[in-house]
Amino acid sequence: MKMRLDEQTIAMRVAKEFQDGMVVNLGGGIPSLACNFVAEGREVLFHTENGALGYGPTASTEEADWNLFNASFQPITPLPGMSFFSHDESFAMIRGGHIDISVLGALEVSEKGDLANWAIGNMADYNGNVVSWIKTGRFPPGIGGAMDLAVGAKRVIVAMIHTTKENKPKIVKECKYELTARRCVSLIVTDLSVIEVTPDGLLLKEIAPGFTPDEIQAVTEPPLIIARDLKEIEL
Amino acid sequence: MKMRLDEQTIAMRVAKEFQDGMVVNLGGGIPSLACNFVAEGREVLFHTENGALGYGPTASTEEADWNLFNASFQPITPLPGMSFFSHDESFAMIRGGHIDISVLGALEVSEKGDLANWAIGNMADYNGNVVSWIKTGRFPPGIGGAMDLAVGAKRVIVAMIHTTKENKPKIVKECKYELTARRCVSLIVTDLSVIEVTPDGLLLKEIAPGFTPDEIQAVTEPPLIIARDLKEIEL
Amino acid sequence: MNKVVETSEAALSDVFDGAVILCGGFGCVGGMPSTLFRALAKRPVKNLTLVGNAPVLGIEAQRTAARTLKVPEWYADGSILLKNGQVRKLIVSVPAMAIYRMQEPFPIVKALQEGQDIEIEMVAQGTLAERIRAAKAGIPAFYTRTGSGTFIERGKEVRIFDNQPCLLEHAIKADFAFIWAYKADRYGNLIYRGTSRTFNATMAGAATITIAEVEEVVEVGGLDPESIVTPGIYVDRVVKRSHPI
Amino acid sequence: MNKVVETSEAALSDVFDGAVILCGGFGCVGGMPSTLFRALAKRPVKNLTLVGNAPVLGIEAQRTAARTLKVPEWYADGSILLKNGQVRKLIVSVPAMAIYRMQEPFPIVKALQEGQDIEIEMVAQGTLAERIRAAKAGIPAFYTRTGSGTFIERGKEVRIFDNQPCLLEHAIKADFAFIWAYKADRYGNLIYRGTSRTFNATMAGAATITIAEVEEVVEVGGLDPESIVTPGIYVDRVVKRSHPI
Repeated sequence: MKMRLDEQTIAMRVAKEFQDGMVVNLGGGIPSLACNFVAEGREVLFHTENGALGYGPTASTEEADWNLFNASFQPITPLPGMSFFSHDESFAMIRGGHIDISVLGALEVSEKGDLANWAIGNMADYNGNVVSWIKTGRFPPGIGGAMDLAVGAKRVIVAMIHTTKENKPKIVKECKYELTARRCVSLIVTDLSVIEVTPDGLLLKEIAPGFTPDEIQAVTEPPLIIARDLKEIEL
Repeated sequence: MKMRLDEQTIAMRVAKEFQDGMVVNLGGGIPSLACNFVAEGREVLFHTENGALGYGPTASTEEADWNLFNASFQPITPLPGMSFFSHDESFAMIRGGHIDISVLGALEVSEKGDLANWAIGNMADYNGNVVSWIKTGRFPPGIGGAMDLAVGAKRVIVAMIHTTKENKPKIVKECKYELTARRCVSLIVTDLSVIEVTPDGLLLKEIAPGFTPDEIQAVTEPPLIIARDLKEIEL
Repeated sequence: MNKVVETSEAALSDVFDGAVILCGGFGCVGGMPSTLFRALAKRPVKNLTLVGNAPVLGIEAQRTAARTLKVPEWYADGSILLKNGQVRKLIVSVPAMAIYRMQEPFPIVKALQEGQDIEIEMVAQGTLAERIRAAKAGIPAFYTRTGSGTFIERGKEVRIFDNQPCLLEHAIKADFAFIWAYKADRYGNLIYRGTSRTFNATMAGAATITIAEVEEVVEVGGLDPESIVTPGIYVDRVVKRSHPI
Repeated sequence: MNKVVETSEAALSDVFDGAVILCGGFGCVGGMPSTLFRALAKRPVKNLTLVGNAPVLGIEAQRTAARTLKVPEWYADGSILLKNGQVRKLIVSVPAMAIYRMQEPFPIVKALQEGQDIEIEMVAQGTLAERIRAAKAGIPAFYTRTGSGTFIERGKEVRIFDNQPCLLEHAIKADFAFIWAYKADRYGNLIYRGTSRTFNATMAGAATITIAEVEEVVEVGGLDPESIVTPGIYVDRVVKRSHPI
């Protein structure tokens, strides 16, 4: 039976990458769900750009406190061993290579690992003028912490739905949207597959239940290399 | 009766410059004594490079604590409202222009306000090689925080004995010793005089009891401008 | 020495036309110096430059983000200055958010569509924090890999360090910093609370005048010297918030 | 996750010939990671580069400075590595002090006079702190006015910002940081004490491996999250000091 992973399951697969003692920063959307799926027996420290390390699962409405939020504007819970710091310190951690894994959402990922995840469009469409773009009100762009995370984290994992709502590939030969950073993505986890970005190209390593490599290739622009030990996505 | 100021009295005169609410950094030697002479009713926050703001007078041997020292290796006392911080933060304060007054010792001050206070000699004497200099064991140089203080503080006051032990001028046309920074000194307080560094030259403003301007000029290399309201040093 | 000012109006009476203002907080309710923004909106100053992560999202975005959590009535951010036509330029990481579907357009979109002439400089969040810290620390400029190979690079000096292209970024010089803190003493020493520390601690001392809106003023000595996050040297004025969070 | 290592020997078993070591503390007794220096002096590694404010003054200088205050018997700094001939280079602000008259020459003077070939890079204290912080923060280089117009300028790029000549200064890349802290938990979170915080907090996280010598190890949760000075992200190993200060 064919089964695409839902958002929670994508987050669950991503969380398998988190080893004991790692520091992990989670972007908004699907990535933010991964804080709820740390494997038992592992201590993973979650970092958020607005200045906290070691927070717990998302807070319920009752627990929510305006002084305890993550960078995706979600209330979080405290954990023992947590610490708070300023924004410049938080990005010293990011830019300085102290984050083991950054999990980011993506609008496009190229076969070289280029990432586009902060603007649905290209400045060229607006004569390079960001004010003209924002004035249209169409998906006004906002950079946030993504550019720093993409260049600073030791490993960048993209978690996303494999295709656009129109079933167009988001894994492409060249990104058309504004870039976040070049050659930064190591691993792509989607509802259909787990793909590693290698110097030789994109390596299809895991595949959603019931799908064939040809079906994944059909919704992926660059050619996929099929891993010898290709397997069903493991959770 | 002629009376040179002693070190304590020089420090007392310097401390008259400290206004309520100011942040003041004191260098080693005579400057460090000024923390004991803050005028009544004024709250002055003393800053030390090794990471404290708002410390009190020098500690007695009984009070001394290895975790409470100033940058001149002297034990200090705590005061309410004090804070501790890292060395990089401490120099963000210095370099960033947050120190109102830096009081520094000097080996030479030029008529333009150039300061030499960290090396008794010149690299040229050692072919520009600091290792050769240190190897001699003769006054091995050490920079410390002086260069940052000299460029970063809003106002630099030099507190020193007017001449060398050989009665040679330390206020000179051009510094011969290694420079700390150029055109940084605003005020010079010595055992003989208070001199302001102005765009027109050195302005003799106050004079030790019983001395004449000619006597001060005789031990000062650049020509002194005599202030119209020249007066005896006030404490 | 007493940095405590009685009213927010008095705290920002010298804000002038064309002033560059660092806007504390992150963009959500916690840590936003709402009282200061409200007070400035009542003053006839214009041509302001607002610098911050996301200082003009507005209260609607908060309600959307917060879902069932209640957004305080008194909440305000820099968007009230935008609505008044007091803003000439934004230096921000996030001017608006594409992800939220709201009833009304974001305040910056609305202001532009209404014909306001507003310049927008988009800055990566970490570079923004570092440019502000650089101003505080007396560093005129620095290099960073962030933004290399993206539109951020345009017009900037690119230089290779360790085989990686880096951009030259400059300190942001500001006239005022509006920040929030949890507790202060009259020396201006500050402590924060949780993730509301964020840009507030970064901006303290990064402008000519730093004004802190605080929940509580304590006696000198009431803050642990080991735990003071912002030493008073960085703070010029303290004003007690009228509405506790 | 447990960063606590049983012995200082185990904590620095991978220090290698030619390693660059950030040396915590300021140069006086408080905050000096003495146990780590003692342990490294027993290992046959050489050609080390020591980076710090004044890491090789030696115990005699402490006794002279401290006057009647007692210098602990177990005190040691980087000068014990210097005496062993393990040091190839110093990057320091203060290699020795001209102001003290001591019985013996300072350790660096002695080492050079005995014929050791040691390179010395003199750095202004604030520039040293900022170059170390830059390494931690992923900033490859920055500009500063400090040192302009002095011998520090030699061989450096000079560039004008706001009409002031500034020098280009580079991050210091280091393999190990030896630091002292007051308390730690097994995540590596640290707090300090008084002026012993100094370069220790600056160096934490600025080298590939940061090793903290601490007075006390507490349970996770035993440190106030608002008061942790060095979050555990910057610390790789924690070892309990055998001698309390």
